[in-house]
Amino acid sequence: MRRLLQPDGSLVEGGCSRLGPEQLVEALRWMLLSRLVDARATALQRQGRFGTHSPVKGQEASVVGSAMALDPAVDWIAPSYRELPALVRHGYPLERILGRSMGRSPAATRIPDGVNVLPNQVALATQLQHAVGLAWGLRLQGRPGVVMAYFGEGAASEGDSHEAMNLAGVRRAPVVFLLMNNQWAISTSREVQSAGQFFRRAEGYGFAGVQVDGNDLLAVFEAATDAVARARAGEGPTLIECVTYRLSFHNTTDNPRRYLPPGWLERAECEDPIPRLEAHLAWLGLWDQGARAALEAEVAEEVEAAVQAALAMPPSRPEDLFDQVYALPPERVRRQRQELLQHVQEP
Amino acid sequence: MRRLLQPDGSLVEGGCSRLGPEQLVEALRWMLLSRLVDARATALQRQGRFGTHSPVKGQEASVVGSAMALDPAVDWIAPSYRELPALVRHGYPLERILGRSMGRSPAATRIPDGVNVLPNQVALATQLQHAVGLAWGLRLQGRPGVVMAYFGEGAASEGDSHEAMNLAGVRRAPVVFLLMNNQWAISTSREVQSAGQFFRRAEGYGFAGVQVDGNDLLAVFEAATDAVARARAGEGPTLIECVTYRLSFHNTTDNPRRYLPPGWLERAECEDPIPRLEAHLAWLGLWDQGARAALEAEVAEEVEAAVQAALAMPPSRPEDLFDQVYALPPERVRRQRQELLQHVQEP
Amino acid sequence: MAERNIVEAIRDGLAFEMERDPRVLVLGLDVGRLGGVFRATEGLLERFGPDRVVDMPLAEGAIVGSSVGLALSGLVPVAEIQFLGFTHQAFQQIGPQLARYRARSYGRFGCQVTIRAPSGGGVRTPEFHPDSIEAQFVQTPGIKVACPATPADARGLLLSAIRDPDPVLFVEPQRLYRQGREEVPEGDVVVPFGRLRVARPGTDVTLVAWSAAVELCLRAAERLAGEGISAEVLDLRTLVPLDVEGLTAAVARTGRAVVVQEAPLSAGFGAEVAATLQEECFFSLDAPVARVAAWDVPYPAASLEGWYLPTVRRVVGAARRTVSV
Amino acid sequence: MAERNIVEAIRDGLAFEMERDPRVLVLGLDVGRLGGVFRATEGLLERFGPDRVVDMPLAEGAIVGSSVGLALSGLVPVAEIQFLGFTHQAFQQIGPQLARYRARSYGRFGCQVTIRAPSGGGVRTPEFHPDSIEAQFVQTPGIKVACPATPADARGLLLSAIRDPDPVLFVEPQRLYRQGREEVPEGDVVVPFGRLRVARPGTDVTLVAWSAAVELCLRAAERLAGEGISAEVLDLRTLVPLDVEGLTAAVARTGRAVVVQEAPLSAGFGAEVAATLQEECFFSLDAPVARVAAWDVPYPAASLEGWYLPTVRRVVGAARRTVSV
Ligand SMILES: Cc1ncc(C[n+]2csc(CCOP(=O)(O)OP(=O)(O)O)c2C)c(N)n1
Ligand SMILES: Cc1ncc(C[n+]2csc(CCOP(=O)(O)OP(=O)(O)O)c2C)c(N)n1
Ligand SMILES: [Mg+2]
Ligand SMILES: [Mg+2]
Repeated sequence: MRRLLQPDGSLVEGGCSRLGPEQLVEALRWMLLSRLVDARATALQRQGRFGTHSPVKGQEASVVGSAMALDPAVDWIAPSYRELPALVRHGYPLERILGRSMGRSPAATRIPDGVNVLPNQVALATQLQHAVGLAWGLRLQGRPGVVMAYFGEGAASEGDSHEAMNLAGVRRAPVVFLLMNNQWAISTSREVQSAGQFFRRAEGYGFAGVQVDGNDLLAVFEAATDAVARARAGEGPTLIECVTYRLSFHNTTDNPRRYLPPGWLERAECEDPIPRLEAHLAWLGLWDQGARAALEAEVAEEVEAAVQAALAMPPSRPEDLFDQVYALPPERVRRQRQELLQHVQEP
Repeated sequence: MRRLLQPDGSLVEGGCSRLGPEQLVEALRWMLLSRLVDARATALQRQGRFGTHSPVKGQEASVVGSAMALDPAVDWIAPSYRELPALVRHGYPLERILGRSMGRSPAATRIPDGVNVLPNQVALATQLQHAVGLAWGLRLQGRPGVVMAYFGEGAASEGDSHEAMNLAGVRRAPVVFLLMNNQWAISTSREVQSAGQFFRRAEGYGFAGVQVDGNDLLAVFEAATDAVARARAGEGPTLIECVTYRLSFHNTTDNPRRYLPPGWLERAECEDPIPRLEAHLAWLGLWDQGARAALEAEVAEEVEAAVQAALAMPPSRPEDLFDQVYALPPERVRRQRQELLQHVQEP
Repeated sequence: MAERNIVEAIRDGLAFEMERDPRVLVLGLDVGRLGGVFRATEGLLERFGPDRVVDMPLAEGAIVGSSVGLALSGLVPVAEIQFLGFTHQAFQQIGPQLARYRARSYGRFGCQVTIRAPSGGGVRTPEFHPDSIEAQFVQTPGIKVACPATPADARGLLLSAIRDPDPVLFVEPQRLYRQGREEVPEGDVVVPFGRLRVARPGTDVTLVAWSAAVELCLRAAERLAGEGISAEVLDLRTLVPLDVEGLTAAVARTGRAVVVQEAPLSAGFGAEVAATLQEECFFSLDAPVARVAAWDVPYPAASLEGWYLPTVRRVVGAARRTVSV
Repeated sequence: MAERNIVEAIRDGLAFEMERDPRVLVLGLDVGRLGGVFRATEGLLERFGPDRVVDMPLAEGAIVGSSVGLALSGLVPVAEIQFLGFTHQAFQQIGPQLARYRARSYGRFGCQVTIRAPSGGGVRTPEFHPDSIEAQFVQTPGIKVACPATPADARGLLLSAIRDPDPVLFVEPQRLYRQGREEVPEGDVVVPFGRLRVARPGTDVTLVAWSAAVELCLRAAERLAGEGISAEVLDLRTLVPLDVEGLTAAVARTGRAVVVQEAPLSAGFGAEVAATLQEECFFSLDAPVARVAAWDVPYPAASLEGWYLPTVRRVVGAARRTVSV
C-alpha cells in the first residue's frame, strides 16, 4: 500500500509531494467544506428538510485527492453518491447539489450545461459501464478527456463492475476506476465482500492496479495523477484502491452502532485524513491556529450561502414528473401530463 | 502454462503422469467417443434429425481430463454446452443426451435421478452462480461433494462469472471453475474478449488460478485433481484455465470460414489432443494399430447403439409443455393444459 | 395471537419456518448483524447462527443464483433483495433460471426458493428503491408472485411461500411495514396462494388491488361510503396464481370495477386484471373496468412522489365515474 | 425501391444511417467480421471500419451500459443484443439506466441509443433465444419499443429509432427475417412511431398483433375469409408509443377484437391492448376482446414449440367465437 504522508504530518523516507502549498491548502479547503456539508446536511435531514444523505466523512482525502488530478474543462466524473467535494470542484455548484436533496426544482438543481459530471448513481456499479462508454467515446472522437469513475468496495462485487473493467481493458478506454474501500457496505464488512485484494483485480483485466493509503492526500493525488496521465496518453485504464475508513453512518437512515465491532470507530478515527493533512501543513510551516480559523470561517460562510441559495430555489412542480422523461413523449404520456395538471388544479 | 505432454508423446523434463495405463486408455476412449458423437450429431443435424449441436472437437483433453478428476458418486458437474463426454462419464447416458437433441420425450431423456449433473446451460455463465450455491450447500450439509463448473472464455466476460467467483472465494465453496479458453466465442477472438490473462482473475478473488495446456490430458488431469483435492479439503475454489482450440464450428449454425484468419485452423489442428494422447500411449508402448482399431470399433458400436436407442424413445407429447413447470401449477395453467389437449384432439 | 405490524409478522414467520425446517436459511445484504435494512431479519443471526443467516457480497445475481444452487443441494433458501428495484441486477437469474429450473430439467430439479423484496413508494426512498415492477415477473412463467398487504397475510403467505416447492417472489409493501398492527396468529397458520381476500365488502363497485394499494383502496372506499357509494375492496394477495374465479365472481356482482396499482399504467398487472375481467364477465359489466395507476414515467424524486402515485382522490374519482356510467 | 427481406432491409437501414450520420456506430456480439449471427450487419465492418462496427466482449450489460456512455460522449450507438432473451443479462442497464437517463439528469443528458434484438419463436432455436419479453420493457418508462413485421417497416422504423433522441428497443421478428421480400424504399423514408398499420382491411372482426404474430394473423384472416368472416389485421408497429386512437377507432368499427401475441398470456402486452380497448370503446364492443397467446409456461424445446405458440387454428377459433357472440 502506497503511503507518502505519515500520521505525524511528515513525509515517508524518500517520499516526495507533488502538491505545492497553494494546492495543499486548496485540498484542505475542499475537505473541510465536505466535512461541514456532512454535518449541515445531517442536521437538515433530521429536521425533515433534506433527503437521505451519505456522508463523505473519513474519505475526504480519497475523494479530493483524486478529483484534483482532473482538469474540469476536459475530464469527466462518473460519481457514485459519496463524492460531493469532487463534484463541487468539478463545477457542479454546491447549492444545486444541496437543492436537489432538498426537493427544489429539478430544473434549478440539475447539472449545468458544460459541467462534465454525470448524475449521482444509486444503482451500484452501473455508472462504471457508462464511464467506460463515455471514455471510449471521447477517445473515438479524438477528444482529450479522461473519466474518473468512483465506486465502493461493495459495488465492486456487482457484475457491472467486472464487465466495465474488462471492456475498459479491451478498448484501452481513458478511464480511472477509483475504488473507495471504506471497509463497509452498509453493515457488510470488507471480509464478507471478497476474499481477495481489490486492486489485484486489475491484472486480470490487463491493466495496472494500485493500492494507496486513502487517508493520505499526497498518495491519492500521486496515484490519480499518474493514472490520468497514462489514460490521457492512450495507455488505458487504471484501478486505484483507496484504503480508507467510513467515519460516519452509511447514510442518514443507518445506525452503525448495531454492527460496528467495539473499538472499530475509535481506531479508524486515528486515521482521519483532515488532521493528517493539517499536520503536514504544519510540518511544512504553512499552518497555524489563525490560518485554520480563517479557512474554517470562509468555508462555513460558503456552505451557509449555498444552503440559503438552495432554500431560495423554486420548489418542484407536478409537471417536472413529465417534462424531461422523453425528448419526444408518446401521446399517451402527454395525455397523462394533462390529466395530472387538471387533477392538481381541481379542489 | 503448465504442460506435461509434448506433442511427440513424451513427457516434459521431470514431468510425471498421474494416470496409469488403464486410465489413459479410458481417457482416450472418452475422447474418441466424443469426437465420433460430434461427427454423428452433425450428420444427423444436417438431415434435420438433430437440434443445434456444439462440438467438443479439439477440447476433448480439457473436458475429459477434468471430468476424470471427479467421483461421480459425490461430485457434481455444472456444464455449459460443450462437455458431452464429461456428462456421459458422470452417468448421464449418451442415448438420453442424444435423445434430448432429437426431440424425444423429455421424461425419457432427462438427467436420471441420482446422477449428479446439472442441465446444459445456454445462458452463458449463469451456471457458475448455481455451481457456487450448490457447492456451498453441500459444504453446509457436511456432504463431501465438489462441483466442477465449465465455462468458456467468452462467458467469463459476463457479470455472473465475476459474482460467482467472488462469492466462491468468500464462502470457500468446494468448486472448481474450469475455464475452457478455446480462443473463440462464436466469431469473437480471445483478444477482443479480454486484455488480461483469464487465470489471473483468481488472485483478485483470493484463490488459486492456474493455466494449463488444455490439449494435454495429463496436465489437465493433474490440475483438476489438485483443485478437487483442495476443494474437498475445505481449502476453497480454484480457477483452471485450459488453453485449447476449437477445431470445429461454434455450432451447427455457424460457418467459421467467415471469420477465422487464414492458417489459423491448420495451426490449431497441430495441437489436436487425440493424436497427442495416442503418441503418449505409443511412447509408453501401450498402443498400436490393432489396439486403436479395436477401441475405435468399440466406441463406434456404443455411439451407434445410443443413436438407435434415442431414435426408439417415445416422442414429446403436448402435455410435456406443462407437466414439469410447476410442482403445484396455478389453476389458470391447469386450464390452459386442458385447453391445449382439447385443441390437439380437435380435427 | 399477538399484535404485529408487517415487519414483525415477517420476522416472526421467518423464525417460525427456520425453527420448523432446518433446511431453511436466510441470505441477502445486511441480513445478519444489522438484521436487514428494515430489520425484518433482526435476531435471526443470534438465534440460528451464521450458517443459516448469511450476509452476502453485494451482488444480487449471486444472491439469487446461489440460491438456485443451494436449493439444488437440498436446502430451502429465503433470499432477501434489499429493494425490488434491484432485482433487475439479478434478472437473468430469476425469470430464465430460478423460475425455469424445474422445466429445464423436466422435474429432475425443483427450486424451493423464496425471494423477499420490499417494494412500493410513498416513503421518500432514493431512486430505484420504490419501483413497482411486479408485473415483469408475471411474464416469466414458473415463479409465483405473492404481494401481501396486511400483517396476517404477510406471515401466512410467507409460510406458504417458503413451503411451496415452486419458487416464489414475495413482494413486501414497504410503506405499510410499520403502519398499523393487527392480530397475527403465532402458530402454523398458512394463507394459501391463489385465493383473494375481501378487504371490505361492498355492493356498488369493486376496487381491485394488491400490496400497498389495498390500503389506498380502503381509504378510498371509506370516502366513497361518505358519498353513498358502497365499494368492495379486493386484495388479490397473489398475482400468480391469480384467483380468476374469485375475481370474476365478485365483479360480476357489482358490475363495475376499478383496478388500482402503484406501478406505471402501461403493461402493469392492472392490465391483466382488466383484460381478464372483460373476458370473463363481459356481459355482467355495466361500465368499462377502470384503471388507476402511476403515470408512465419513472418513479420521481421524493418531492414529486405525491403527484406520481395514485391517490385516494384519483381512486374515488374513477370509482365515481365508473358507478355513474 | 428494391425487393428485400427483413434482414436485408435492416442491413440497408443501418448502412444508410451510418452513411448519413457519422456519429452512428454499431456494437454487439459478432457484429464485425461475422456480420452478426443473422448477418444483419454484414459488410458494415468493411465499409465503416472497426471504430464504427465493434465486436464486444461477451457481456450484454457492457453492451448496453457502454452504449449509454457512448451516447453521453455524443455518439449514436446502435447496439445489438444477440437475442432478446439475453437482454435479461442487461436489465439493470436498460429500464433503470438507459431509459431513465434523461429523467435522472432532468434533461442534461439524453441517450440516443437503439438496442436491436431478434425475438420470437418458430425457428427451432435453443432455450432463451425465442423468448418474447417485450412487455417487460413497456413497464420501464423512458424507452420506446418498436416491433416491425415487414421489410419496409423494419427499415423505416429502424431509421426512426436511430434518429429518435429517446432510447429505443427495436425487436426484430427472427422467424420472418428471410421469409418473403417486398419493395423497400432505398432513400430517406422513415416510418413514424406511434401509427399502426392496417395490414389487411376487414369489417367483421379486428385482429391486433405486432411482430411475427402479424403474419400469423394474416394467415388466419385468409382462412376466415374462406368462412365468410372479414377480418381486419392491425399491426401495432410500436408498443411505445401505442397508437391508442388508431386502435380504438378501428375496433369501434368492427365491435369485435382478438389480440394475438407470441408471449405467454399473463401480463403480456396483449393485456394492455385488451384493457385499453375496453376502456376506450366499451360501448362499441359487441363481444369481449379475446386474447390468443402462448401458454403460461416457459418457451419449450424445439420439438414442442408447435404446440406452444399461437396457431392459425387458435386465432381462427377465437375470431369465430368473437364474431358469434
Ligand atoms: C444494485 C444495488 N444494490 C443494493 C443497493 C443498496 N445499497 C445502497 S448503498 C449499499 C452499500 C454500498 O457499499 P459500497 O459499494 O462499499 O459503498 P459505500 O456506501 O461504502 O461508499 C447498498 C447495499 C443499491 N443501491 N444498489
Ligand atoms: C448470456 C448469453 N449471451 C449470448 C449468448 C449467445 N452465445 C451462445 S454461445 C456464445 C459464445 C460463447 O463463447 P465461449 O463462452 O467462449 O464458449 P465456447 O462456445 O467457445 O465454448 C454466444 C455469444 C448466450 N447463449 N448467452
Ligand atoms: Mg464501502
Ligand atoms: Mg470460447
